[in-house]
Amino acid sequence: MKAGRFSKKELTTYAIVVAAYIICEILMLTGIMSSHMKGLLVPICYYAIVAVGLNLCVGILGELSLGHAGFMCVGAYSSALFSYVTESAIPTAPRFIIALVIGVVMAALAGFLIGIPVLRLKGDYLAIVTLAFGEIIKNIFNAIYLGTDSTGLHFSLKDMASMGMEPGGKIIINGAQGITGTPSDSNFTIAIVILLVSLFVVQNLVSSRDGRAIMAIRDNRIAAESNGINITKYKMLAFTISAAIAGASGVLFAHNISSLTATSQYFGYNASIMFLVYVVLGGIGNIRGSMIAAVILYMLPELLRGLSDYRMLIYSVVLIVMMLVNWSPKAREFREKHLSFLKIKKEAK
Amino acid sequence: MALLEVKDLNVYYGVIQALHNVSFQVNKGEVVALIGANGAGKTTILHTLTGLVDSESGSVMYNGEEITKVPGHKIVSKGMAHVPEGRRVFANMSVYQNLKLGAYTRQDQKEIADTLASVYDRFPRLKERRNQLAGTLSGGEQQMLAMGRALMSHPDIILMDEPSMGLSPLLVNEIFDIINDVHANGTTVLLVEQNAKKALSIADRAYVLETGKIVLEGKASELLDNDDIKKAYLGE
Amino acid sequence: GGAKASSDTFKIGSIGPATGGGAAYGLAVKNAIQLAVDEINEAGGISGKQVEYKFEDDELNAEKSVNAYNTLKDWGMQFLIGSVTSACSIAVSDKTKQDNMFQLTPSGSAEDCTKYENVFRVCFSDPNQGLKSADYIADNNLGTKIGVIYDSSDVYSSGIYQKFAEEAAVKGLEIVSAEAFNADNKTDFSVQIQKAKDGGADLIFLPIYYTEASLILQQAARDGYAPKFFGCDGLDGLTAVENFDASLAEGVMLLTPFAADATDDLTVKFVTSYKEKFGETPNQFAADAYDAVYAIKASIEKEGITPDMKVSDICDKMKTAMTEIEVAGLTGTITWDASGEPNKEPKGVIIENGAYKSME
Amino acid sequence: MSFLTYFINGLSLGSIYAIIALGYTMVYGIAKMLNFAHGDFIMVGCYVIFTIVATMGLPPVAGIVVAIILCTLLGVTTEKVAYKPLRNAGSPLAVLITAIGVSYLLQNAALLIFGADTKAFTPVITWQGIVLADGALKIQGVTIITIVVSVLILVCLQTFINKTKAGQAMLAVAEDKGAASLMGIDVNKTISLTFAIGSALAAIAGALMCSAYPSLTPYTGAMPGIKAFVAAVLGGIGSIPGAMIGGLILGIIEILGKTYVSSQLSDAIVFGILVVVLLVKPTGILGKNIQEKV
Amino acid sequence: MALLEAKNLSISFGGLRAVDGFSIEVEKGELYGLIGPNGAGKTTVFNLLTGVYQADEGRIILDGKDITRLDPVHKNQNGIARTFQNIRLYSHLSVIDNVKVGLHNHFHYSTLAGLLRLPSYYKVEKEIEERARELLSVFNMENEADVMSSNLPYGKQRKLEIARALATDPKLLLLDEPAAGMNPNETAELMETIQFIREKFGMTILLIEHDMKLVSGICERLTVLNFGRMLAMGETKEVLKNPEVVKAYLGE
Ligand SMILES: Nc1ncnc2c1ncn2[C@@H]1O[C@H](COP(=O)(O)OP(=O)(O)OP(=O)(O)O)[C@@H](O)[C@H]1O
Ligand SMILES: Nc1ncnc2c1ncn2[C@@H]1O[C@H](COP(=O)(O)OP(=O)(O)OP(=O)(O)O)[C@@H](O)[C@H]1O
Ligand SMILES: [Mg+2]
Ligand SMILES: [Mg+2]
Repeated sequence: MKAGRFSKKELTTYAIVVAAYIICEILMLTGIMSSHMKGLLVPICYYAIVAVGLNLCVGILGELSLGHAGFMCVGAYSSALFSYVTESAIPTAPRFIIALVIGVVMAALAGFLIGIPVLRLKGDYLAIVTLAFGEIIKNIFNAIYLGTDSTGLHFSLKDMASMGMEPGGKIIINGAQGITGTPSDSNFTIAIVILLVSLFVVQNLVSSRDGRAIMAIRDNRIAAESNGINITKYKMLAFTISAAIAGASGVLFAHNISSLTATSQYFGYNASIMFLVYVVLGGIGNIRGSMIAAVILYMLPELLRGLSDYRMLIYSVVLIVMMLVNWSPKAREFREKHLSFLKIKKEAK
Repeated sequence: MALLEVKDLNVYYGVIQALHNVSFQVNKGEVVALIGANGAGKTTILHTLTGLVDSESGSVMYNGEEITKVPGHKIVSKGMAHVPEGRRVFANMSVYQNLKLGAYTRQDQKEIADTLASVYDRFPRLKERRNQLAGTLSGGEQQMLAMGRALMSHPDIILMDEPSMGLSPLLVNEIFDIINDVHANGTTVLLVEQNAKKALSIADRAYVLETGKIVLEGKASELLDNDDIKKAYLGE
Repeated sequence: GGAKASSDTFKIGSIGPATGGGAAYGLAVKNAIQLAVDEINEAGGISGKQVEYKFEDDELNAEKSVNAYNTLKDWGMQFLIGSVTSACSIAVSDKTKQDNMFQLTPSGSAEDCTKYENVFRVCFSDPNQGLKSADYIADNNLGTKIGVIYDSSDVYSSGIYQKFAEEAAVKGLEIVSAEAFNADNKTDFSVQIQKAKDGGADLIFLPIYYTEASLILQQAARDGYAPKFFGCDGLDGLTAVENFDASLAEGVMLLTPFAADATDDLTVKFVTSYKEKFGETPNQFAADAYDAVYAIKASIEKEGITPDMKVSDICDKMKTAMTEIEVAGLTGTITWDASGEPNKEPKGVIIENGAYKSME
Repeated sequence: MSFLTYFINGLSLGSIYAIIALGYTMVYGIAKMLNFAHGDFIMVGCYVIFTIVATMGLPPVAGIVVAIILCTLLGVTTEKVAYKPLRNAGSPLAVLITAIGVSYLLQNAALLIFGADTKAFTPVITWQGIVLADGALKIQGVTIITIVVSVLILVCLQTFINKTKAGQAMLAVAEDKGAASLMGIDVNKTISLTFAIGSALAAIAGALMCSAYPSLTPYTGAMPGIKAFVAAVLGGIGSIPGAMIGGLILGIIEILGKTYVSSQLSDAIVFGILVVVLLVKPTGILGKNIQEKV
Repeated sequence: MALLEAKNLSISFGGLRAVDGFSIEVEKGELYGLIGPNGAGKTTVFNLLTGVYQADEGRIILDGKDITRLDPVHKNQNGIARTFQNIRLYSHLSVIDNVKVGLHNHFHYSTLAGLLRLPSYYKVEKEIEERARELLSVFNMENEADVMSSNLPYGKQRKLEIARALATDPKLLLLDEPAAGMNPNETAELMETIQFIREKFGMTILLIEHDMKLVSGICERLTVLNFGRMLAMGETKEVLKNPEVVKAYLGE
């Protein structure tokens, strides 16, 4: 495709990602990059991805979701299940691609099904119901027992004993212990590609006819109706795509660490709220911003490791200060008045 | 003596300067009109006076007292009431609650009750709808409520931002009668209006604002005859 | 890779939750290792070499645990004591396996924790505890109708419960109620208690940690329900909860390799200096971690490992050494088999007059 | 009979949610912000009481009074420093995120000060409660007192908001800060007052919560905070009686769900029912469905 | 046959009968005025016609088709567009994007084409852009195309709302107080624009307005509402002379 067919803003976003990728690869090749940093690359990508996806929901569609970790969970479990079961049967590359498709589709499906009831609600009522669904998803995955033996598949939502498996059967999902031993198929390159695709999808959506309709609904639902925009259809579209992207992030997640458990840290409302922090700090509706905020906020506690005991305390203070600096009207005014030269330089680049 | 004296007021929204060295005054007992096109800065002036917007520089003297940096809520208790643009009634509260809030700075229950009665007298529709949520009132009804609410504070000076907007011709006349009436009762009025003709016809003096600057001032009757004004603001 | 520049000190790293919901466990490990390392260094180090120690927080999060591991690797770690919790330990073991880094988890009890040959553990495995508990209850006729309250969101708790349920069936114990709670829902236990009561349970099995157990005891007492309570090593620490009404814990039995009130010299010395230094009573996490350090020390001495060796070489030597040593630690006299499992005897203790008493 | 027992257990849990939700709703309904740190204010209150009662050996009343004072100060200060600058930030989410920051801050500060170890709280309420039906049914003292206190707070708040000038000022500020200031209402003071009341209620809720569930860690407040949010929304945003009813219902559903369906899936059940309720009544149980005038 | 035919529309809010037995017939190409005191129910009539509220009773027929029960989306798709008394722009979208939203149902490409930027995306987007600029030029707003709509001065916001409504290519255009907040000059200019639209697009327009200069200047026929009921209807000149109308609405 011709470069001229993308707006400058879009191109800048892709360029930032690609540049970051190249720099990281060079640092890795030359051995400058520490193991610590290397280990952070994939997580950074999948949090950036989920932030981009959530921004579609919060910033573009204008609906506060506190349940996106649930979609990530669906993507993670469905793909991990597939990869785990087929590990020896299918070679890595096609296996991962199929797993990715499964994760994305399942998360999209979850988004679609949940969207139907959820999107009828407004504001905080909607937020709480997304939170509820997120918790339901997490809780259910936590209670799933799945195994195979010679008599076939066994399933229970209570405990292992009630599955009634023969001794020596293979347990696939073991309740709270989740899935252990998913192949570590994700790597930095794949993660970057998925990030780019997510950005591509969201940015293209935003500047398309559908994207305008979605933003119109966000800005003024009543006016959008009077303009003949099918509210439900576009809300569902945005919500489903947003969930699908969260699912993609979940796929990377599941294939990055081998033990997948549906604990609150990953898939509870805490995690959803953390994603929201990325989105808001990066600027609601600012796709590139949420990506960058995800990177910074994920790295921050890691970079603060040297402070040991005070690490999380400092982190919380920094978070508050960043919010104040980024969002308070006074600080904004100050920036506009006194630091405008910075902006001009940045744009010109 | 000038009840209100504004000197060299400069106001910014972010980097955009909305007011440039605006100076004017309102004497006790006067009706002063501020006219100007859309976006000229009329609302901004009123907002600065009652502290909804901060000024960058300049001074506002009220009753001989500097109020430039006084926070908004204290200005009201000094006797300045403001009927804001867009009415801004408390939508989820009843008409009655809205009116009671208008008297927030006053203590004497008896006096408040009297004022309430007189507001109901002036706007029988409000009395009829006193238990309706303000948000469901029609545009005109809301305008009456906003006006009544301002009167509840029993102000010395009342700032009105396009009080006739969206009102029926009958009500427009009524509103101007009320302004006259309020004025006759000793309240000073600073009036912002698109309906320049009506405004000038009841005002003593007027200022003309263009893109944040005062470009003309004078007796209202003279401005009514001014050809430029006629062409630009009276549609003649 | 992972082989950093050779050094003149032994570098021990540890990982566990120091913030967030699991902080109590992680910090106990962190402190106990510090104590052991300080002791060793004061006494002249291991084979004459000093020991350096660094702890990293993982927030009870497997992903952060891996990050913590990488940080320690950059620092030059040669021995890993961690991670403290099972899921984290499993995630990290994938990396230690790749790097062939010696890993000894003090308290990662899930079966999968030691699936690689470079990983050993100090604590009992969950199935082991579940099995031993059921056996102990049945063999000593402690109860016949059993109620279970477990944390279904916790790997440790559900792991023990699973095996316990299996073994109970074998031993003819009747489980009359098996009710779960989870990480987001662990203050109110009225239903779980009431169900056990309704089922006529004469013993409640608590394969959980002491924080929740203290609430369960308190709520059962309030309901006027007094079955026997039986738990595993997670219950250790119960009587040390600050301000806890110890009378509630009277008669609680637990199967634990460590008891802070034990009167042997080693325990007394450990508990006193731990309290002195950190102001708290150490729990079994601390004890496991302390033993882990001495296990490493013993192995180093056994195989003559030196700090200038490559990480991978150290690991290979450690793998053999671990199966050869015997450590007389806080949690008993321990030997290891090649699968990484410790051999030690759990003690059955009962809380009497606010102190542990061995049950025999 | 056993249903009754479970129901009463639900009521006990619900009463705790209710009392927390009352304080939560205060800030939520008036300052129009989700104070995600509210639960952590509760935690702070609990530690204060713990320190005073268990460590210093003073009577519980002293602990509660000091906790109320300190929580009030904390709430007002937090609002001034962390929330106020973002009041006009253009999105309510900005303050929400800062509140999350404050929540982390309080948790981690508590972790550093008090350590991670669980502390057993000394119940402030020692009354055992009443026994019915020859001992088959027992209602805990703390449950009865919590419900009584909740109702009392509910009545006081309702009266305060609807009958006093300061209360009406709060409502006005909730709707339109600019217009409120034009009425002569000191917006800053009103919001401070809202936070003061909300935080004082957090201290009271903390005392009762920890009496019912006497275990205290730096993370004690996190879950109740979220539950209070759920209760407040379930009851209808901004409705004070709604918050109370929402809390009670949430508790009852939780217990009955655990009892009759599955304790493994208790969250899924509670939240599932929440979803159903909100689908039937999209503005909560007592929420007003205010149609936007077009 | 009349383009719009409403028969006996009524709606109540609680105890208040806001519109009571409202009927109207608007011919194709007509410029029809709806006036009445504040709170008479004019805006509510618009809300009924556009489906924001569903009438308790009565029927709405547009171009021979019964559209009474349709929701706002489908009423629009059947040819009714409107502006709002309290301006409702897409405040975070640019001026031109506001108009493009109006064009939504008239220029299609699939979601996939949009996501993947297939050739049809570029082709149709170009057409949309052209058409939107054309519409803006009717209102002399080409130069503000990229301004954020909330930053427009009030008068232009009203114009933009009209442009956006026009973009949906309606048969019937409803304007709710288009001149509110404008000074006489701006009003005069607006009158010209409305006339122009009617001629250029052959539009049928029903408008609510309190500015009698505008009403008498451009409306051919009027209906007067009072307390939800019809007080008078007929030729503009006649109606404005009607003593009841003078008494209830105009004054003097
Ligand atoms: N909050 C704001 N942020 C940025 N710019 C603003 C803001 N409010 C007003 N402006 C700009 O300041 C200028 C003056 O606006 P103001 O509302 O005072 O005009 P006005 O004379 O009252 O106009 P109108 O007749 O439309 O009410 C306008 O250009 C307007 O766009
Ligand atoms: N959603 C609603 N709930 C309750 N009452 C309503 C609602 N919508 C309108 N009303 C009432 O119906 C009546 C008619 O309102 P409407 O807005 O149609 O008046 P209008 O003729 O447009 O007046 P104006 O010229 O002032 O805009 C008013 O008394 C108003 O209070
Ligand atoms: Mg104005
Ligand atoms: Mg109207």
